[in-house]
Amino acid sequence: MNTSVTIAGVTFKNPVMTASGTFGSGMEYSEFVDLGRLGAVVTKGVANVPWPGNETPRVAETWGGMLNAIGLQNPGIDTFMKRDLVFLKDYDTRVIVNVCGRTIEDYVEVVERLGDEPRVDMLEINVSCPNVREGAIAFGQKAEALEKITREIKKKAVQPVIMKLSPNVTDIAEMARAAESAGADAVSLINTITGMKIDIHRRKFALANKTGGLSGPAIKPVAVRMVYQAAHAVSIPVIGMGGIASAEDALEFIMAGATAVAVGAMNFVNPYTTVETVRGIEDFMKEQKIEDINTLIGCVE
Amino acid sequence: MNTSVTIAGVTFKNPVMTASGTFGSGMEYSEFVDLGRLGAVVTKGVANVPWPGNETPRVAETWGGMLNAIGLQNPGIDTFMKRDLVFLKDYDTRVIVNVCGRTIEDYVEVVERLGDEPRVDMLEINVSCPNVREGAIAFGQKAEALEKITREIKKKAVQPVIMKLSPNVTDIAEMARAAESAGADAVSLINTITGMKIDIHRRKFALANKTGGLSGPAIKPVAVRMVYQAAHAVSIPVIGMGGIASAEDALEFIMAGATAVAVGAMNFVNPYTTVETVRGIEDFMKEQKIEDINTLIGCVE
Amino acid sequence: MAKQKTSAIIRRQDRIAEDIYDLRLETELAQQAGAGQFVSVYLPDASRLLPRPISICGIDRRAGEVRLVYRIAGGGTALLSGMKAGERLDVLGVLGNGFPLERADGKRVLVMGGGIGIPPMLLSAKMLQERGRALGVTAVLGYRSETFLLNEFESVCPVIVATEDGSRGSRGNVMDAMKEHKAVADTIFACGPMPMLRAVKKLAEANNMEAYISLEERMACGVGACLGCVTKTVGIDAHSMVRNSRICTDGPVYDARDVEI
Amino acid sequence: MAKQKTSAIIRRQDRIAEDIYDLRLETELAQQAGAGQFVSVYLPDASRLLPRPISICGIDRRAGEVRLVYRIAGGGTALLSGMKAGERLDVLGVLGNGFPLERADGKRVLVMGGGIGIPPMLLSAKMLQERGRALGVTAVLGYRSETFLLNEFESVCPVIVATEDGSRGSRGNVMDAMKEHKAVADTIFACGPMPMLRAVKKLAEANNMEAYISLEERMACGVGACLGCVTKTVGIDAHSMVRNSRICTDGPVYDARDVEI
Ligand SMILES: Cc1cc2nc3c(=O)[nH]c(=O)nc-3n(C[C@H](O)[C@H](O)[C@H](O)COP(=O)(O)OP(=O)(O)OC[C@H]3O[C@@H](n4cnc5c(N)ncnc54)[C@H](O)[C@@H]3O)c2cc1C
Ligand SMILES: Cc1cc2nc3c(=O)[nH]c(=O)nc-3n(C[C@H](O)[C@H](O)[C@H](O)COP(=O)(O)OP(=O)(O)OC[C@H]3O[C@@H](n4cnc5c(N)ncnc54)[C@H](O)[C@@H]3O)c2cc1C
Ligand SMILES: Cc1cc2nc3c(=O)[nH]c(=O)nc-3n(C[C@H](O)[C@H](O)[C@H](O)COP(=O)(O)O)c2cc1C
Ligand SMILES: Cc1cc2nc3c(=O)[nH]c(=O)nc-3n(C[C@H](O)[C@H](O)[C@H](O)COP(=O)(O)O)c2cc1C
Ligand code: FES
Ligand code: FES
Repeated sequence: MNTSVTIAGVTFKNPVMTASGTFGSGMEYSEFVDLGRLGAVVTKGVANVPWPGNETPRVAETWGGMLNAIGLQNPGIDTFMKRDLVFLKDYDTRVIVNVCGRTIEDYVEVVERLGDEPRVDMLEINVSCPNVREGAIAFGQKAEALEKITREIKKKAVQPVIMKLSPNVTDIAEMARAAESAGADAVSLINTITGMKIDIHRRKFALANKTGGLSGPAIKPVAVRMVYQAAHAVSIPVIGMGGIASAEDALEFIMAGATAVAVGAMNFVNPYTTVETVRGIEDFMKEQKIEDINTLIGCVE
Repeated sequence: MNTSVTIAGVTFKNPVMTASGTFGSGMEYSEFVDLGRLGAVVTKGVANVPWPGNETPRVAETWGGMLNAIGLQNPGIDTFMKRDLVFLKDYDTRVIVNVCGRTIEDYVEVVERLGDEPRVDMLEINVSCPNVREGAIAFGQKAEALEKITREIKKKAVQPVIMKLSPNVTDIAEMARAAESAGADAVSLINTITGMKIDIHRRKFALANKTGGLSGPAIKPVAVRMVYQAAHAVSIPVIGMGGIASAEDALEFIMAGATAVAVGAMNFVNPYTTVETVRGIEDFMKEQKIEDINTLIGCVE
Repeated sequence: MAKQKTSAIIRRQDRIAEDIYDLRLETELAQQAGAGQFVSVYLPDASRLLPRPISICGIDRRAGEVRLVYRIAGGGTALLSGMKAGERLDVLGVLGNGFPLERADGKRVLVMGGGIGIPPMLLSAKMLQERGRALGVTAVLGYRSETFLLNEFESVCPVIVATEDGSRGSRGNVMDAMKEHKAVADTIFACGPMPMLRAVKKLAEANNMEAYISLEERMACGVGACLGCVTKTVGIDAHSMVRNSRICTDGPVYDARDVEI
Repeated sequence: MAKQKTSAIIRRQDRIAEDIYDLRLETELAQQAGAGQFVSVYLPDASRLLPRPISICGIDRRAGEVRLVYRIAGGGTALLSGMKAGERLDVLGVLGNGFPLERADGKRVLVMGGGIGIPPMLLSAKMLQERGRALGVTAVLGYRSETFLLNEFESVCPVIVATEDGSRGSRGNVMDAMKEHKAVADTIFACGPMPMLRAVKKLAEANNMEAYISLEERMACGVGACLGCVTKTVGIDAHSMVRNSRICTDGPVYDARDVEI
């Protein structure tokens, strides 16, 4: 039985990854799960310099989901390389580093710094965070801007590049095509959907940032649809995420066309979600006598 | 205590309406609720001729929500006027007729037919249904197309016109402004968000139409955000909807800037949701000693 | 009495076969319910919002009790099966038109049930017998292997049984059993999987019999408002003005001649 | 022992004041829990996914029991308050750093609790007394009006009480009561609403006392991964490399001098 998948020449032992920003660098959840069981650890977005992020409250619960407006707080690439990448050295799993920035130069700087880090298998470029005012999200909402940043990053990147797409667009297929045409090795989606919550008793926004990104099971149908559309629009691999809570959910994304999947907010609800998803996929394959997970990719009719 | 609100010169006894397509023409739910308690009944989309809609399955449950791909089945304007409008004559509530079509001409035909129907207080133009292939949704996803159809309809419409916006866009503020600049008297939002569900055991789409529109509590944070953005972008009134399950939810939309709100999918979960929302808003106002509901509109800080 | 959403109390719940549960609800809906009608059951799980349509398998008007027999088909029914006596369950009802029992007056009737289509036919058979105007009522029941409700049927009318594995009665489905027993009738009342209902429709048409079949479709509102649950009709439907009829309101029971299935 | 998500059993739950509940959980987490630490409670409601952080109010290691005392503050805690003995409850724990009891060795200690910040201070007071190295432990408790846990405090240490309406002890808040009783100390351990904690910080700074305060913030993961629950720090935080510290992991208890609140 083969559960391994390959993206841009990098082979993952299974298609289950962590969604950036929901798993730190794996350190915190390594108390709960064996990171070696995962296809990859995708780390929290890292910038060229430390970012303080937004004011609190930064998170709010919604029906079947949550809003977050962390604002990409991160310790900067120096600390990240010295601490987080070193921590990950001990684990038999792939490492995908999620990169954020305010300007194209910011992104490129991080990408270049990571160029000769053998522990980094791939880069995921976050151009879709709805929670920072400058740069970032704009790159993810206009096809031309997305093409431009993708091209600049691809010029300097040593590792394969995944462009992480925003769902806050009219036409996700167009965005996926833009990334592909500019040389992206893969696309991942969806990032969070911009949302808002109001505390009616205090007449105040639930988040200091007013808006936040919606994630969790509530958004899964939107994510599956977008993954399906993106997978049909491009020939590069698609990494799917958005509300995955179980192996069933993961398989839904795979059948929609995702080569790999990531577990995000549900880590907070059940810290064992990632490994349970890995195990559940294996069980499903055994039960259904599926030899190779690759035969499931995009198999929906 | 005043719970009445006014939109384009039409006064509603309270801000609670039904969301088009979830309440028929009120006939079915009149077994459960007193339609006279509602601010308005918004009827299921009606076209110039009967539409058969999509194949079944047309609905699927999702976490905290549902997908539908009814495909705007409707009996056509003739039957609608002879039967549904006549039924509504007996109730002391406002009537808003939701209009759908494939071409601008289709829409205009319906709008003209309704012109001398005194029972019709307003028109809501659905340019945002994700479940029909032709026309419809395209009008709702491009600002120029939205402007064009709005202008053509406004030329012929006797009653005030609400343009119903699609959430499947990059920039909802731009769409709201397009509607306003073309003469719309109000905008309503959100229609459903395009989604997909896959039955992994059968490897088939849960809906015959493959994609469907996501509605219910799951989408509420997205809807509140878009209502807030639209209300800040235009000076015409905004009617808010998306996942409203209670008076608390309704008040969230009102505080975000909605002058009125509509209850959709939750009618299916609790057929009494509309009247309970009316009652809940009254209770909230009493408790908080709020004299006029209009002071709550857009009051969030 | 009008349709309503009401809070029922679980009187008891028993597992009567593999994955098949027998649920007794204390509810005022017992006063209105008829054969072939259904209720829609809300689950105590805020992630599963839509109610589950379940046919009425029995009514005890005196005791104010409605009986539902269902199969675990997914997460919702699995959750339901874990509920215990004394717990509350919201139900929407009574829904649907029900079987037109009067169409059996003076006729030889076959009451056919396949799989989880069997439960509503028990109530139908009972009510036909109570009415006492049919020329004779015979039940034809098709199971995969393990039977359920069979004793109860046998106390109501003659029963022909089929099992797919042949472990009981005829081997095969209800149509096979019918043929084997040369069962004849003027009128058929049936509920079961789509292939069975198609066969019933064909048989009735070929033999100039009347057949009333109970259809299933995914539902949202259950009351005719959402247009989710339609079936194709042969002619233009009076409500929809297209060839679509709402199963939840105008069905689930149709004259087989009227629907395209 | 590592953090874990585990299924606890409710041993009992009692309402001990208006909207205040006392919950006893049978769980192996009892073996690790300490004063000032917390657990995060998952609700049996799929629409409310995030766990609710609740401080540990008591531990019975022999009985394998953790005690939580909480106030109904919204829908989640309201739901929790309806749960009964025997039911299962998923909890994540043990979380947070806890109070540095050793910082009280040889010191006069004030244990201060305001409102729903009182429960964790009961365990703190008990553990300080058990440790037996403080020069004296006094509790200062501020209630709105109705008291709770007061008898238990009184069996542990001397107690100064304040109520907002003056119905018991001093009228006002804990700071007012402290002044009125001229309570002195070298070290303060405190939990309560933000204005109280700010006052404690100011008092400690003005009087060169040590103060350890327990902070609250909205949480998602509870384990330091999501960066949802930060508080502003005075200096650069060693983990974040910015002036933000994760309350769930590096807190909830901070040396008041280290945080900007
Ligand atoms: C009129 C009518 C009468 C029925 N009577 C019975 C009965 O007496 N006994 C019985 O066991 N079953 C009956 N069913 C089928 C029953 O409704 C489904 O098995 C049940 O809804 C499955 O729910 P679930 O949560 O377990 O499955 P899931 O697959 O998790 O359900 C997901 C969604 O699909 C819907 N769904 C799934 N299967 C069906 C289905 N076959 N028909 C309609 N909706 C479905 C569910 O209601 C839910 O909205 C009837 C269906 C209809 C339409
Ligand atoms: C470290 C820590 C320890 C705590 N200890 C206690 C305790 O011992 N007793 C007690 O009664 N309360 C305690 N609280 C507060 C308690 O977590 C909230 O009252 C509770 O989460 C409210 O949940 P709800 O569903 O009733 O409210 P809702 O408002 O419906 O909750 C919505 C969301 O906001 C979060 N939330 C709401 N209020 C707070 C809050 N004050 N702090 C953090 N998150 C909040 C909820 O967890 C949930 O995610 C503590 C909070 C923290 C951070
Ligand atoms: C708290 C939080 C922080 C996140 N931070 C990042 C981030 O740094 N970079 C990024 O690309 N995506 C980030 N995301 C988005 C997730 O990686 C993921 O795309 C999204 O949450 C949808 O998946 P889910 O529904 O499984 O959470 C974050 C999400 C959450 C909930
Ligand atoms: C079954 C169904 C049918 C709908 N039909 C229409 C329609 O005919 N015209 C329209 O403008 N919107 C239609 N909608 C969209 C709703 O009016 C509403 O905008 C949307 O469902 C969001 O609100 P909710 O989450 O409260 O359902 C339909 C929604 C549902 C669920
Ligand atoms: S389920 Fe809504 S019309 Fe039948
Ligand atoms: S709650 Fe996630 S870091 Fe503290």
